[in-house]
Amino acid sequence: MHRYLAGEADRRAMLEAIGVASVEELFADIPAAVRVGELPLGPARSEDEVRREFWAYALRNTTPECAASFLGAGVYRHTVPAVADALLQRGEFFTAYTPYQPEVSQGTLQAIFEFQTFVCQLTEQDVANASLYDGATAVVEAVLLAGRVGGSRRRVVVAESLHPDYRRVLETYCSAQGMEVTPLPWDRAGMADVEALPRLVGEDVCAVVVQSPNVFGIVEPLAAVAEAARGCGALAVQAVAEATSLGLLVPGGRFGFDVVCGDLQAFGVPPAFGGPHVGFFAARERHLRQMPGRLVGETVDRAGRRAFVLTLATREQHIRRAKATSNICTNHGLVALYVAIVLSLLGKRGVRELAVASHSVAEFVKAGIGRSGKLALVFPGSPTYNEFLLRHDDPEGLLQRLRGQGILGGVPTTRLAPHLPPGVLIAATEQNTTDECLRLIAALEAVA
Amino acid sequence: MHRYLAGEADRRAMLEAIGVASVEELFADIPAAVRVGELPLGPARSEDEVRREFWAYALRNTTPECAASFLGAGVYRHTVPAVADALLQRGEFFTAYTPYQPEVSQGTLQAIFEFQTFVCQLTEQDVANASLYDGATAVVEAVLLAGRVGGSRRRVVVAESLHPDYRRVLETYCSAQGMEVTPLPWDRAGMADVEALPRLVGEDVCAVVVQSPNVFGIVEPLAAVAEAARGCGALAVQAVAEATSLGLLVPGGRFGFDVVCGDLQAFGVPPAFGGPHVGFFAARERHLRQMPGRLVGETVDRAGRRAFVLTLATREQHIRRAKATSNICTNHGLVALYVAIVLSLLGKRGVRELAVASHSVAEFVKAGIGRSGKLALVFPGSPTYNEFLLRHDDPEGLLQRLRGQGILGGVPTTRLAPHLPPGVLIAATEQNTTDECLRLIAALEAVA
Amino acid sequence: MSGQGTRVREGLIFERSSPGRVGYQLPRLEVPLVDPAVTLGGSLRGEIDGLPEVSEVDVVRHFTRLSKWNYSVDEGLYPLGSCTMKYNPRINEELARLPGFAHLHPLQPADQVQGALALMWELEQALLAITGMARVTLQPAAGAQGELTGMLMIRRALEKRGERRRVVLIPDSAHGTNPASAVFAGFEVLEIASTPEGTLDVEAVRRAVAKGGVAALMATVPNTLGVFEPAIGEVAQILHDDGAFLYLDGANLNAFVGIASPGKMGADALHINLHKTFSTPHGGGGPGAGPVAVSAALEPYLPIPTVEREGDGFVLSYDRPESIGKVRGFYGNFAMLVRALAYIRSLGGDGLRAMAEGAVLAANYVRKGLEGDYHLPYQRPTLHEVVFDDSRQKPFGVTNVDIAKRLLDYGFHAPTMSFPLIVHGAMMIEPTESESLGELDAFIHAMREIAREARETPEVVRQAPESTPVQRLDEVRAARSPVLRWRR
Amino acid sequence: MSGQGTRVREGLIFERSSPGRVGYQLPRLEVPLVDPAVTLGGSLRGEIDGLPEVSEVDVVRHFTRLSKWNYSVDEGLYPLGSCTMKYNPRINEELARLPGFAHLHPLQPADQVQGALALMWELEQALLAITGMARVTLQPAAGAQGELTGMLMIRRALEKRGERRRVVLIPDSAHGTNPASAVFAGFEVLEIASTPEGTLDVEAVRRAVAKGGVAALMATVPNTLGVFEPAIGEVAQILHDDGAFLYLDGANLNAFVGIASPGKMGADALHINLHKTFSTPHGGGGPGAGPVAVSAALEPYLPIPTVEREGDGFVLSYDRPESIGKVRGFYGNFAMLVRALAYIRSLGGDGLRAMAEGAVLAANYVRKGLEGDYHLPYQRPTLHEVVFDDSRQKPFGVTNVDIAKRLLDYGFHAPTMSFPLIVHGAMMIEPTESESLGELDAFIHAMREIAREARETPEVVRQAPESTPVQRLDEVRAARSPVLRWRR
Ligand SMILES: Cc1ncc(COP(=O)(O)O)c(C=O)c1O
Ligand SMILES: Cc1ncc(COP(=O)(O)O)c(C=O)c1O
Repeated sequence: MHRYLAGEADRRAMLEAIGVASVEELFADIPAAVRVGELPLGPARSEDEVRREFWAYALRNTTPECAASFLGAGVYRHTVPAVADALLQRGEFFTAYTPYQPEVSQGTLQAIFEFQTFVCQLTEQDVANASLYDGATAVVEAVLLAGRVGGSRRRVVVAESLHPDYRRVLETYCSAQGMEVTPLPWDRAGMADVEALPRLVGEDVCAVVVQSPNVFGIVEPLAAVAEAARGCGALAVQAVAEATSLGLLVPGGRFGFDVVCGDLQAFGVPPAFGGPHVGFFAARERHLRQMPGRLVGETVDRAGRRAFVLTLATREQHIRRAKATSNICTNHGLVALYVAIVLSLLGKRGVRELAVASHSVAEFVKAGIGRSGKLALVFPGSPTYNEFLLRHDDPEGLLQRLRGQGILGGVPTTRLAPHLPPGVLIAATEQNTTDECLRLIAALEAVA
Repeated sequence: MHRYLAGEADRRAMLEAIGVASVEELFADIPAAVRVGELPLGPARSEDEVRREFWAYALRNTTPECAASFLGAGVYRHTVPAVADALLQRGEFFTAYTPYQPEVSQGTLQAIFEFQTFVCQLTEQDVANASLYDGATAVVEAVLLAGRVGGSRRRVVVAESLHPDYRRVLETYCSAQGMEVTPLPWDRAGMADVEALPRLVGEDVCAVVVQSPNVFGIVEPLAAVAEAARGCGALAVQAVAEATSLGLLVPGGRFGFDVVCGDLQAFGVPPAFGGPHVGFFAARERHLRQMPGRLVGETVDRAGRRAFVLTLATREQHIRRAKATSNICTNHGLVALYVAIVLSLLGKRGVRELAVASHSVAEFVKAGIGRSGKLALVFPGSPTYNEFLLRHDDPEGLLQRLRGQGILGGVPTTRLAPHLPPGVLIAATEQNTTDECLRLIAALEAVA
Repeated sequence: MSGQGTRVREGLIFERSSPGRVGYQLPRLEVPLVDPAVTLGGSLRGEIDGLPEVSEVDVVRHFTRLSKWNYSVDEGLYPLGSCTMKYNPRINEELARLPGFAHLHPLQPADQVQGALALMWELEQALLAITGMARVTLQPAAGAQGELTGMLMIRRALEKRGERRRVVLIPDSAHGTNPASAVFAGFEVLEIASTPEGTLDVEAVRRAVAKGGVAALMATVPNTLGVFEPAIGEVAQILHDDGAFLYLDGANLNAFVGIASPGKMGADALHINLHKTFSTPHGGGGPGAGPVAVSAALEPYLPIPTVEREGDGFVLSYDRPESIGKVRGFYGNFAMLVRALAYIRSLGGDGLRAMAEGAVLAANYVRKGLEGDYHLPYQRPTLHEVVFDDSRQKPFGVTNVDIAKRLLDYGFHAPTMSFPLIVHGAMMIEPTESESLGELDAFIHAMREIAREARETPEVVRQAPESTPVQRLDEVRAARSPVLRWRR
Repeated sequence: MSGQGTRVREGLIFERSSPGRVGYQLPRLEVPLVDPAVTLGGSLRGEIDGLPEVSEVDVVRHFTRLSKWNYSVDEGLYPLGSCTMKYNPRINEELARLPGFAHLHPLQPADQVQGALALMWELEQALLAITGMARVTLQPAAGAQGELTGMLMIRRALEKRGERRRVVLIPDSAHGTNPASAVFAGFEVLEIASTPEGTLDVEAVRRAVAKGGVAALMATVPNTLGVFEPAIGEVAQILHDDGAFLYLDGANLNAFVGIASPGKMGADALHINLHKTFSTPHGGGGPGAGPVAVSAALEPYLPIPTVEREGDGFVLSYDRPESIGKVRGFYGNFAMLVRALAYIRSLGGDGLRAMAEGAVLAANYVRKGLEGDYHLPYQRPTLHEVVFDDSRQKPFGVTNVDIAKRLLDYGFHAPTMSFPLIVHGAMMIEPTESESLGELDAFIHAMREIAREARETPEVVRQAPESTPVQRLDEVRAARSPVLRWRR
């Protein structure tokens, strides 16, 4: 007898109808050799007991709210409209699945269609899909697309200023595909070294990948990158890890980037210790048939009413199997819905205002740090959006001292990847009060 | 420009259509003498800012979870199924109003019909209404009903062991109605003194009111009370403040009580510093036309389908105005829905099991306290459900010492009303772990 | 989804029952299980007949399906006049559920509830700023209880003066709770006929007061026609000169927050429906909250306890010897107070005024849009709501009820019907400031279509609704042989 | 509610837009507002064309209305085979939203995230107990990524041995992600035809392995017919004897939790769809989570980081030199892991077994109820799902798609269509253990009614659905001239 299961009378009626004496008979096909005994997982727990256990886990975590937090590096704290989670919790949304039956899934389908539109608007691309897992796998899918489009081209030029997690995931996938990753170093400004680019690209390169703002928070010279990629016949791919930056920054789409992709977590998706967030993927129309993931298209029903439906499914694994454009099946649709709600609320003004506010707070901190003279940025003077890199030889030690003052001062680059310059990545958003910013600046000066 | 209001373009279009130049013109009828200037309420706040302010309030409260809590005295901590609040938060439920248009309100109407059924089942009464504000006002409504039924009878005999808040509210209402309250003392067992009852009742008494379990947690001799009331032609009214007790205790309905009423908070309704909870009111069929509040009845629609509708509205203020059976309009329907969900989940077994568990935990504490010899109950030996009264001359001091050990040991009677014997009302439920119980017992022994 | 499956009847929860199904689990009991036959003896009841046995998913589906038969503000315009069916912000729901509020026991020691008391204090201050009164009690559970509370205070004030005034004047346009509350406060009601303009008849008031024995007048501002009472100041004067009181029904406060103040109107007491003006959800019937603001004259009689400052903190004070006592358990519908204050903070001073302006603007827009098709019995300027009648549709055999039912087919809730009583065939429309142009236009369009249908195909309107989960109900049958509970 | 109003089209959010409406407010900015033209120069973009301007209530209504056009588990039986559309407990949603989980940044110092790591550790232990494997990675975002992760580990293991095996055997009944994942892991796929009984053809496997170059076989247990693979042990033996690996697709784990173990079947890797067996919601498409359990042979190749004990606490360990690296950012879909562990705790060991039993019981009950009306192409005992085909309806011109559409009219979701590919006109029905008798009976009744309709009034079935928010769509048009976004 369990609250998630049918009752005794139900079970008896079913057994009787089936004509077996016990459930065990239904498992007759399973040989003894693979059978197991009782699972050592304890008794069924009441909600009260489960709550007690999970509250204890939760209490052993310290959430950033308890401090002045300047953590970013791929996951950002921005305004979280209460409406978004409330709507997402409607059972019709979160307990449905992939809209295979469009007649009873127009809610999900229309919302995704709107999501695709939002992504196209933000990225200035022609088409966008119905979500991918996260930013890292979105970049992978872009490179795999480039590999398919590029035929025999098996090399990818990847900016070293790509988020290290994105880079690592890309390498995992590329190595299995026999694709080679050529690093594109950063220059003295912390930007992709476009001077070096001509030497690194070639006929065997299928894609050039940069992230903007990059892992240092610096805005990349997208036009030059696009040009170099085009020059050698490779696709240009922009990764975006801080999606609110799209409220202020010209997206790669404008410069002819083939793919703009990344993660939309910054639009109010809970950090949740790293997931689920939501990958997005936007591309030029010409790459449509090579797109990974689901696509929702507009059509009409028999009565001529506008309606939406999954389309171009011949790209997908359930139809194309070994020849599919991606192996993705379950995606991150509910988070895409969430982001569509947040973007609806923010709208035209809010998307920009959020970016301006976040940028302004970060510029305030950056200026404050610069003023002291004691502290220096690794790449002073380079344009950043809401994150920048403070130079420091012992970033972990520095941060440890800040913690004593209730400040989570940023992410040490040493934690991210060995190839990054030692220092602290400081992200600031509209969520950081002026008081927090001033405390950070003062604390850094005091302990630096 | 505000997120809760229409936009500028909307406003302009409306003004134009109306044919006025400014909104101000629409207020032309309001004389200068009653006009006000700017409201000193500060600027519009973002959700982030409102959250900050309210989190600060919330953090200045200490919730019982932070301690081993044995507080009861009208508000009880029982299991809170996650499903109930999740369903209640469906916009269709909480953003609708009174189901005046039954064709688009069957959800609310059917749920209330189910609620009425649950209340009748718990109380063994014939009819129940769609909720009242709380337990205290439910008792008031019962007495007012008795007053109407009783014609010239203007006296009410009320057990002194009624919850003091219920008593106070009753007195407020009675005094306006010119009704007199005669106290029915408790006997040495802490029960309504049924020996004294014959002396207190009479031809002028319209109701005899007892609470069971009473404010001391003691089960009242309902049969004797009913008999005494019947004897003098008065109505018998049972109040119930700890509604989960109905899972174990014979309700007044069985003994012919005219009204069983009270509060259903105990079925998982959040304490919320005292409200909203939910008053219930169940009575004999013969009092139907005198019932206060809304009633939902079954009927059919034009197509012959079963459907539900507000009925017998001629009792109510919007029809009967000065002659209505009550002035209630907005009631506590959403909390009634919540309780209906909880009762559905608990069902036949759960309602009993919850009561048995709660009773068992309380008996364990009571026995533990009794064993020491150092501590004594005010009414030892009397049957209690899940609450009992520890004798102590300085209950507030005693409790203060327990708090140092992370224990909220109960409610001091001194806080409730001066006429109660000094001591600590200790309530225990299935939410109290054995460890908490043992700590309470040990701490009491140590400091008593 | 609106497929047949969910339109098909969902039975009662009791009808889903099957032996042995459960929807709960309790924490494992470590203490010895008591035999209640021993501990409780003859008071022990047996199994409760008829309670259902269902699983958790049964319950989720049952109530999810039920919910789909409701119309709600979350789906569209809900023009139920006098009820102010505005948008209920989700942030308020989030905040009311913070454990620091939701789990708080009302009898915890004062030092553990300082946040709650501070919040109540802040709400009182905000309501004082809005109403211009002297003090506020947050205790009443709803508007009607607020009325009673106010009238009890008035009664007590008169008693203090040793006066035995028994009459309360109430205009015939008043809400039903007004006379009911007056009676439950121990008064007699004298109805005052409205002027032909639909407003308070000052001369009638003067005459009634002159007769003596008048305790108070209960007025609604703006009144239930959505019309401001231009003579409210004069009426207050008449009452006060006589030693009587002015009770204001604040149900329509949404029309003038930040624009005018009850204090300046001379009110002695007024209730505020937090579930109207201040956006706490209507919950399919409630709960709401009905704080009462009073003038200095009534302050001594406020219900106990009040929240008072003490040192750095706050206390619940019972030190009010003239108090009327308590009108409900504990301190009020606290979780509703949380929502209301959150709303006040979200809008701020200017936003609250913009809210009132928006409400008045929307109502006037609807008036303008409909006055070509529907008859407006009273012509004075409209504030937050407008009352039409069905006199132009009656000739075609179409009543206000038919129009209301047909609106349901158009995807809207109906206006308030047959209230105020001074309008025959009334349709009272209150769109609120939440509605933007598109929604208002759709509503106006629907109403005009119905007016056209009433002329051209009246039977369509009379047969409505046709697209709702159920059609018109047999209400007579429900009342004649009442079935008020399920039985096996 | 299902009235015309909400059935009527709700436009796109972009079409609700009106200049000057806003649905948000940001905290007041106290720092100086930066002029981005100065700070960002040429990288600054202008206003973004087409973004909507709507109020908060616009957004609430828009998405509330949209939601009503969906069917969901919360409304009824959702027999989508292979997807295990079980009930999603609400307690899991509550717990996943605790601030201590939801607000946690993945790059906080280790001592601040001990609760999260402990939870991940506990989940790994539970999955090990259930699967009988050696270690688990929680990183993959879904089943398909789990497959890829497993196959990458196999690839790495072979590389370590210096072997260049390129072939992965996959039965023709497999899910499409299997071949796709094998290819993205760098392998070639060799399809193995199923036996006439619908099971793995052992001899075909033996022959293929004998030809050499086989890296692994990907099998699904029970297979996509809902049938146990009786020879799975033998197949594992053949593979292992050759030095090849057995990958198990664990999408159907719900059929045998607590009854049999992949470890004992000889699996080297298997993914577990937490959104199937362990109740995390399907979210209209995701997110889910696809942890992979591996045998000791593959343990060195697990993705980094893993959660390891260190002293009293836990650390994220990157010390795994042979690791395949990372397959996604950070550590997995953590919020889904919270839900899955809550579910495991709620059921406990015996409850999990009862869950599997219940799933198998329900599927067999449906099989029994429908086999008189629908053709069962494969006769072996059914575990958690049953696959019928439309061969008995085809003669009446009614296909599986028609039947599916008609089911929508009866208020149910459709089964999985046209999968597995070895069944023509397949209808794959997986009721799950969440369903109780009444719901199953209603479904069986609907299916039988449709069978009757197919015989008697086939055009009704072919025209279905008729009661859904939209009727059948022009899918050809959608694909031929794709419109994938709104434009003004
Ligand atoms: C004008 C008026 N007065 C009083 C009330 C009573 O308020 P409540 O329903 O909150 O008790 C209402 C509510 O419907 C009303 O519209
Ligand atoms: C048998 C089988 N294998 C693999 C998968 C892929 O899992 P996911 O959708 O989680 O990526 C599915 C899911 O649909 C499946 O049914």
